[in-house]
Amino acid sequence: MTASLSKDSTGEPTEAPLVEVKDLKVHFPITRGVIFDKVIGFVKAVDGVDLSIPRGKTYGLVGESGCGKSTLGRAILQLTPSTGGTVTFDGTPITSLGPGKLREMRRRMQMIFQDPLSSLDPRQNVESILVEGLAAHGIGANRDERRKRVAETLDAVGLPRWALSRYPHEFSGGQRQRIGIARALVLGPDLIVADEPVSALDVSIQAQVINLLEDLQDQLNLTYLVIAHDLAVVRHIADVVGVMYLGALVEEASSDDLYVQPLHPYTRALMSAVPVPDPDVEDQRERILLAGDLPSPANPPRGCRFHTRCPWAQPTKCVDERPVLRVITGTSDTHRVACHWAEDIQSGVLQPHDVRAELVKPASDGEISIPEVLDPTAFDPHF
Amino acid sequence: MFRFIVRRLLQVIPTLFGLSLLLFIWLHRLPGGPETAILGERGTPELRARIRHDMGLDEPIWVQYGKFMKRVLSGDLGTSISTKRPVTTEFLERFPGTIELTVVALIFAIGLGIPLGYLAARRRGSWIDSVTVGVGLLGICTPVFFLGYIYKQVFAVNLGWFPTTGRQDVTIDATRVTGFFVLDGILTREWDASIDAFMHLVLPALTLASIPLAVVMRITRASVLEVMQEDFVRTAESKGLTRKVIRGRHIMRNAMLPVATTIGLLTGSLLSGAVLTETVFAFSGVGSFIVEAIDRRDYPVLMGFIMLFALVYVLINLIVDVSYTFIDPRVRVR
Amino acid sequence: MALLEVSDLSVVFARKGERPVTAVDGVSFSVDAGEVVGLVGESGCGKSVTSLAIMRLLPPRGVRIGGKAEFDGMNLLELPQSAMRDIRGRDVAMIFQDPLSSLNPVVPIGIQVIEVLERHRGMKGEAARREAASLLDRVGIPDPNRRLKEYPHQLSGGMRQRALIAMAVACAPRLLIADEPTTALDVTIQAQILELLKELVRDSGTALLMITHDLGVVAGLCETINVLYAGRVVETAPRRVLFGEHRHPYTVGLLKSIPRLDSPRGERLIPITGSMRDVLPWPEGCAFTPRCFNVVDACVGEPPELRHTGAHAYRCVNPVAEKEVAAK
Amino acid sequence: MTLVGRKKERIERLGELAGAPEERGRSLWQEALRRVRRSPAALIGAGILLLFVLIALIGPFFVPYSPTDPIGINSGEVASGRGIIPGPSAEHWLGYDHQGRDEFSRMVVGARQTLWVGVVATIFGLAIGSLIGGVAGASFALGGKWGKRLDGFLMRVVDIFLALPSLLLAVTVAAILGPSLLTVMIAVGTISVPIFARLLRGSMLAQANSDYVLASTALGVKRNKIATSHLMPNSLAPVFVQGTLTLATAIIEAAALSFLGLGNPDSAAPEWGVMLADAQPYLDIRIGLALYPAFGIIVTALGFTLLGEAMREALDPKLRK
Amino acid sequence: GCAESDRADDSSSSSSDKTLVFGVAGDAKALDPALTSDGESFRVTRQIYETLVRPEEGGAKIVPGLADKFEPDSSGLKWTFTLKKGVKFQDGEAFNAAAVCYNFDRWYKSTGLMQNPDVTYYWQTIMGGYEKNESADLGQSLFKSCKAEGDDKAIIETTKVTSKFPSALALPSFSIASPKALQQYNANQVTGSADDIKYPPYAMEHPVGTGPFKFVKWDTANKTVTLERNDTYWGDKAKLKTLIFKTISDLNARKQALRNNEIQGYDLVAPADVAALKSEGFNVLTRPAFNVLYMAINQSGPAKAALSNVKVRQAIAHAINRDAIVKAKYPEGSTVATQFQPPGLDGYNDGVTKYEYSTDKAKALLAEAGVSNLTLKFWYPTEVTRPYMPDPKGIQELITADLQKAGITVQLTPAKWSPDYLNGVQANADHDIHLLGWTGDYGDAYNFLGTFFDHQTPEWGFTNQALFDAFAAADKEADAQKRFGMYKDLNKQIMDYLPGVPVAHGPPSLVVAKNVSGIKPSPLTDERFVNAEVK
Ligand SMILES: Nc1ncnc2c1ncn2[C@@H]1O[C@H](COP(=O)(O)OP(=O)(O)OP(=O)(O)O)[C@@H](O)[C@H]1O
Ligand SMILES: Nc1ncnc2c1ncn2[C@@H]1O[C@H](COP(=O)(O)OP(=O)(O)OP(=O)(O)O)[C@@H](O)[C@H]1O
Ligand SMILES: [Mg+2]
Ligand SMILES: [Mg+2]
Repeated sequence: MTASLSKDSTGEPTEAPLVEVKDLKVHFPITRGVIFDKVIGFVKAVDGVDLSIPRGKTYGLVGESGCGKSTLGRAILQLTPSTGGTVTFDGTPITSLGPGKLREMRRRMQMIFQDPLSSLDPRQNVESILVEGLAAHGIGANRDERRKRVAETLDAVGLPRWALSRYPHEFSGGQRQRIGIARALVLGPDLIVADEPVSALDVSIQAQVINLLEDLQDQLNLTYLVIAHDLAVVRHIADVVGVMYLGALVEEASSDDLYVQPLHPYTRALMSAVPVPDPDVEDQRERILLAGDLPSPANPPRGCRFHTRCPWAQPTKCVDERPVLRVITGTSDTHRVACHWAEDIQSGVLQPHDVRAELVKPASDGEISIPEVLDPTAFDPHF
Repeated sequence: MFRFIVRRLLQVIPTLFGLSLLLFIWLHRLPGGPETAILGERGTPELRARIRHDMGLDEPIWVQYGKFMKRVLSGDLGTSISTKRPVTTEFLERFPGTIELTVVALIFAIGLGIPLGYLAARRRGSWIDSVTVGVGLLGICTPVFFLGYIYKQVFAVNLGWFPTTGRQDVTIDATRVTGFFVLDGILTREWDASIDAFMHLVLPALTLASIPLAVVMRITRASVLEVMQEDFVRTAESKGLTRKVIRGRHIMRNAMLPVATTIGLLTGSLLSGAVLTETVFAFSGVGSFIVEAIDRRDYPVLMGFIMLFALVYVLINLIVDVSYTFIDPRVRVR
Repeated sequence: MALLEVSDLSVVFARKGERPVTAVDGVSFSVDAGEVVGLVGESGCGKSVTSLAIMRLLPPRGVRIGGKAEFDGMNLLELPQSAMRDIRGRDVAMIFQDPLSSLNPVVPIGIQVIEVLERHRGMKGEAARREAASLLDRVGIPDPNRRLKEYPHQLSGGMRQRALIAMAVACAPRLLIADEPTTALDVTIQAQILELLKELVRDSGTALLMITHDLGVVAGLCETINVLYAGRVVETAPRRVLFGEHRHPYTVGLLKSIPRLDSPRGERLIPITGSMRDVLPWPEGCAFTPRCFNVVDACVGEPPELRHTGAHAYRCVNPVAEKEVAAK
Repeated sequence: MTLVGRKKERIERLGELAGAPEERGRSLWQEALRRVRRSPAALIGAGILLLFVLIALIGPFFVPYSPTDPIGINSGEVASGRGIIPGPSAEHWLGYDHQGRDEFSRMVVGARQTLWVGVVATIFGLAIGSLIGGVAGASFALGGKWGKRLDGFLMRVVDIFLALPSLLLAVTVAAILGPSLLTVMIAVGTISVPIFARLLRGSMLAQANSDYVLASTALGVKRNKIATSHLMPNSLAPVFVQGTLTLATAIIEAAALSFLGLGNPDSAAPEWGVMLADAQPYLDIRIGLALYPAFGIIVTALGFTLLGEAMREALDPKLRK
Repeated sequence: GCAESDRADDSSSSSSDKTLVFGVAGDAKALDPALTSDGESFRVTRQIYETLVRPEEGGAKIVPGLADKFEPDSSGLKWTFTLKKGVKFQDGEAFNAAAVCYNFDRWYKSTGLMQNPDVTYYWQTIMGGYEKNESADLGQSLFKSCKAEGDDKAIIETTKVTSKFPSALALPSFSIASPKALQQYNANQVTGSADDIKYPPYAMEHPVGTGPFKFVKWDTANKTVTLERNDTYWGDKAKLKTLIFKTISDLNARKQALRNNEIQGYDLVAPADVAALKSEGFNVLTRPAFNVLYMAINQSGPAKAALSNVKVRQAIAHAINRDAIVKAKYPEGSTVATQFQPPGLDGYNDGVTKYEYSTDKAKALLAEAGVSNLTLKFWYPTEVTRPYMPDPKGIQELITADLQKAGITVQLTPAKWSPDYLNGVQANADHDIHLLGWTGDYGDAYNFLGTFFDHQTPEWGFTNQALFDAFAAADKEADAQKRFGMYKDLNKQIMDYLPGVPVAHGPPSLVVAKNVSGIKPSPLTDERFVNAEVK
């Protein structure tokens, strides 16, 4: 890798975390009204998240679909305006930045998307895709300089030069994702938020992309926030893993700690649900099957949000008091969990019980609004 | 749902208001006024000036508009300059004819368009498909006067199956109840009147239906093709259901959704398409009346009718939207 | 005689003016009564086409199907459409990948279940409704009576897949084909669904053909596993053999390219290079050659035969040595 | 040769087999064009249009008679007022028209103006409609609260136009501008403005939530730039398809306007729609006077429609793989 | 389509049960002839009402109507109308001098909206004013008083002598209505405001006159007016039982309706269709051409400098091949117009200057006038046919071609007949040449010539005081024969001055089915259905 792209590759990561998130909230208003819209409620997609991502490290975020991972990722980049809380990026509180300043800041924080095809403009060729960001930030004095930079980036992500004149639809899934990564990299960012970077990819290709992300991090001292619903992927790639449930973190620990000693009942269930390609493991493992589905974030359960599905739920506390992330005795001090009964579950004092599945109304997916059909011949030649 | 309807209706108000202002200014800016139309070749400049003055047409436009709005808001749409009858009376008298015509045309368009569109989709690429495309195009590209002429020549003059003009045989002394002749005949049990009125509708409705028929056919075809690819049709097949159930419950019910919106849209265009059809068939409806009103610069009629047209158009689309929520349970109106 | 005996099945998509695509190319496998068989491979390898060919659900035009698919001695591929309609849903049922798009959005769940009962079990009215409710109950949908009246979009993803399963098992079919039934679902829900399928198979003796790209899913479920690549079976084995002593480099790739939850962190993944695009047409050799780490000259030229060693068979001229597998 | 070396060599060869990368990439449009070229319907459509354009371009130089000279009346052969309009003959292949002019020459020369009116009217409608729809769509998608309001306002205005009977719309536009060829084009174009506007807006809104727009925002690209270089280009496909289809109807609408006296003032200049309208009183005497131009219009419309439909299919994202 | 024919066949042999459906191009506006001025209303009211004097059947000459005799005194101001005896209104009221005077007083004493030119147009144009004028634009009324002398003598006094009186009394607007009905149905209560005029019930639903047919119903929803035989009619009773006027505005639609036997006749036959209809066996009834088409030359338009030169106007006249136009675009029996009034109407002058077709002469005259590069703004109406102008566009195209041959550039302006065209050529000056014409209202040349030329108008754009004075003199001449002589002079004078080019007199036609007889075409469109028979 060339110097122009790498930053600080020799320096040790400094102490202060690159990203600090404090009590971040993203609430989407639900509106209704006859003439003027009134807000009648909120989808609390992210509801009070604290986390920090150290420089040069990878923070992994897992959770079920709809728990607010993507929203959190976008809010950290301020692509979705936050309702409350702060995000500090390298000492700058970006939640209170004006649009112009924020735009400048974007050079240093980039994003990789889940679906490589839909995140690439089908009418732009790769060169144009890569140059767009450079142009927006006035990087590179002239065409040649930009080309050089683009070419270097292509090398870095392992794409051939001829790719430049090609269009996204001409590439395979893995290559497309490489284009997406190149687009993020070309600006030379410090932070990359990768929202499900591999889940849309073929099994065989996932490994290529994961390896690439790891290699790039090593070379460029990048900081990652990797979002995935696949615990195995997150555990593989991340230094620190945060488990999210209904808009909030329920557990946060280093990758190994989490695997060895999951403390939150949800983490345990999640872990036991991940299939392992090994008949012996599969035959022996004990499963914690969760009942029902993720409740709607528009109407989250009171108290502990997980209590409706928790096999260890207790009649007290769980129902009316929302647990906060805390360190419990006997574990590492980077291991935090939001459960009232974590100690008792850990020690085996509490045993799981059956849970009746509750009816969950899914968030609006599948709903559509009235389509607009316009037909050329819907007007008449009156004659 | 109720809120939705109220909201949509309230939204219509500014639209209608804007429309009325626009129309008013627009119409009054057109060269020539009702005075010329009233007097015809016999107009002298003096007479014209007198009529203009008497009618207040020489006042500033906003004063005229103010008067107009005042009257409209008090529930009076004014009197037709040319027929000297209240616009509302004219409307009530002529609209039923247009509605009958439009409804029958829609029935033709839907009744023929959907099966043909389905067939074309099912036999995509076959001669049936090509024929439907051709017929649709023919319907779209042939001017109304020509199509009407040919229908009349073939089905009336040559074959003698249908009458060519009017809404009802002049010698039938039918009782008028609602103004919908077919309905009136049924209500009063004057069956011959009802049947005769229907026979009078066939040719104009066929003519008027030519464009919607083509549109419905095409949309149905496209939509059926799309639905046939859907996973749930495969699921239905995998359940071993009979063809009939798959066609009706799974394919058509879904394929009808875009067709439904189109129909709403088409109703608007049918209303304006009725204009020429009514003239060609000497069919007494609002369409032909509007044409005359344009010629005569009959401002009250034009204002009133077009506003009512627009309102009807909006209402129909509202109805389509509301009915959408019944056809498609996924639709959430907001 | 196995319940389902697929032999030399081939499917060619040949549209006018386009190059013919051979999606399935001489696939053979069998499913015994009550057995759970897996069909594994990455996207585009022909899994779905295979299952659709067996069900006769491929479009009637532009498709050439060859070989045999004998169900209970009848060759499904030659059955008249009407007979096939009788078999579908009654003797052989199917579950699809995306539960939302696989359900008719404008028809209540209840009717979609009841229509199967009406068609194949001649049930009507209240009886059919009650049976439908009990079916929903059986697949673990809470408050089934209310759910009958609801539409697919009102159910969560997991519930939708359960409803689909309810429809599939409504007539206690002898064979259930599940085409990636959990791919669109979250892991926790996937676990629920897999558990449900296991239970159903166990309780009713239905045979299950499980199609997936996730070797993890088949590891705990299937007795026999077929690995498909570019339309051909490249390896077949009972599951312990397959996971323990697989010989085909592609199977190695599938296993090693995915992070395992239990593998130590930071262990480097071994990706399969290239993508499904880099496929050699089978007649010119092993289709996997362009992506294979274990290529020899013999890979190109002659297509490799399926080599049988007992229940284990693989299609490779240069298989991975058993010890090599262990080392990897 | 080492195993690795051999492998490399083989893979290179296999790469050739699997289709080596060509020199230049194909954009979606090129890709679509390729698909269009393969569709027989499109070929027929394109063939028809080519013929049509050819006739329009060079036909006027080869016609046997002046299309505006009332030769038949001067020679006394034609007396349309007395029901005498001679039909096809050796000298006049399609006979005379009601003004004693050579119908064949009029058909050939008429192609040009017919095409011209249709094209200009459609372009006008498309341009204005796209402008309104584009502004509305972009402000809704990217403009925040005020953007939504602007969009709402523009769409209300468009609604008004959509609710107006289009005849009235065209007539009033034409009456205000006064009769001229340009007026016809503008009036006909105006009818399709609301349709294009809604189409583009709808298409843009559909794009607005796509990831690549978000990606551009994340890159720090300015909103105007996103609108013009991403939202617009990606939303235009259906608008263009619509355009080809509108062309067909535009020709007919134009004829209708001429019929109402709002058309080309030089009424003797041949144009198919006008010819069709002029034939109306003579349907009994010589129906050919209506049939020839009607046939011309329908075949042309067929050409545009076939091509448009083929384009629509070619650009359909669902078929893009 | 067969419904009607069945019915017609079913009817018994007695012709008195027959129905005739006659297709007309437009709806009547109202059925009180005093309040209307349009031909379609008149067509209906002519069957219901009668006037004191009337045109002879099939002609324009004035003959007795409800008055057996009408004579002026020596001053020419006082007219005695001797009324027919034994006439009854359709409501049973007696027709007498009091009724006549009631009608005249009703018109004369109009107030309010009744004085609106839109309402009592003909009274206003013929009589000039009312008892109490409410507008300063109105003048003194020609009508002074009406006195009943006994039952059968009505004495009408006028304020001056004019060519219009009494021939204009033949206009349907001067129809005598039943006073009782007028009162009963509030005939004078025209309400609303000038821009919102509402007619009283009398005018819409209760017309009562003395004519051979009485009103039954006006079905606006089906666009028909139904009349029935008046069995108390004083003269020969109508042969038809029922007479229905059905509005069919589209020309082809009327034709097809006739072919389909939905109607048994219609008016405004397109000249082009005449031959075809005849060959199909229909009876085409051609009216004498009581009209003129002219191409007006405006002397205050854009090209006024050139056009005020009479040589240029002559050049234009020579440039146009009127023969070819008449042959190609007009029906059989049409003639080229040499002056602005039809032949056969007293005052016609065979000796006017004629301008034969000669492009060379035209060019020479233009050169003589020193005019080169003459560009003329030519207005023509679209989407209309008039009895005197069967195909305006076609005629325009021929004229244009002719003018171009003479080296004149033509700049065309098409416009919709109403109101754009009429407004453009009659109220504005932005036109050089245009096509227009006239169908006579009643049988006096003044109705043609005077209408065009007795004062300055924007249509012609010239001021010729001598000519205007000559008209005033002719109008005042009480002696008809003397007046006719003056008209002859006027025609000559006009054609020398050449304010425009008269083009054609085209006989309009109506058509009836083979089995219909007894209708006599009238130059004034005063066809009477009283003798009409369906066999
Ligand atoms: N713009 C929005 N307006 C309203 N609700 C939203 C919006 N975006 C997301 N949501 C809701 O917020 C919740 C969290 O969404 P988010 O996309 O962050 O979940 P996720 O964890 O990324 O899920 P997935 O794994 O499916 O991507 C969901 O219920 C979603 O419906
Ligand atoms: N209708 C079709 N027409 C042409 N080719 C098709 C058609 N359906 C499938 N194919 C091709 O057949 C091959 C196998 O497709 P198939 O759907 O069976 O893959 P799969 O293994 O099920 O993949 P996935 O995991 O993505 O579902 C693919 O290359 C595909 O492009
Ligand atoms: Mg997400
Ligand atoms: Mg598949």
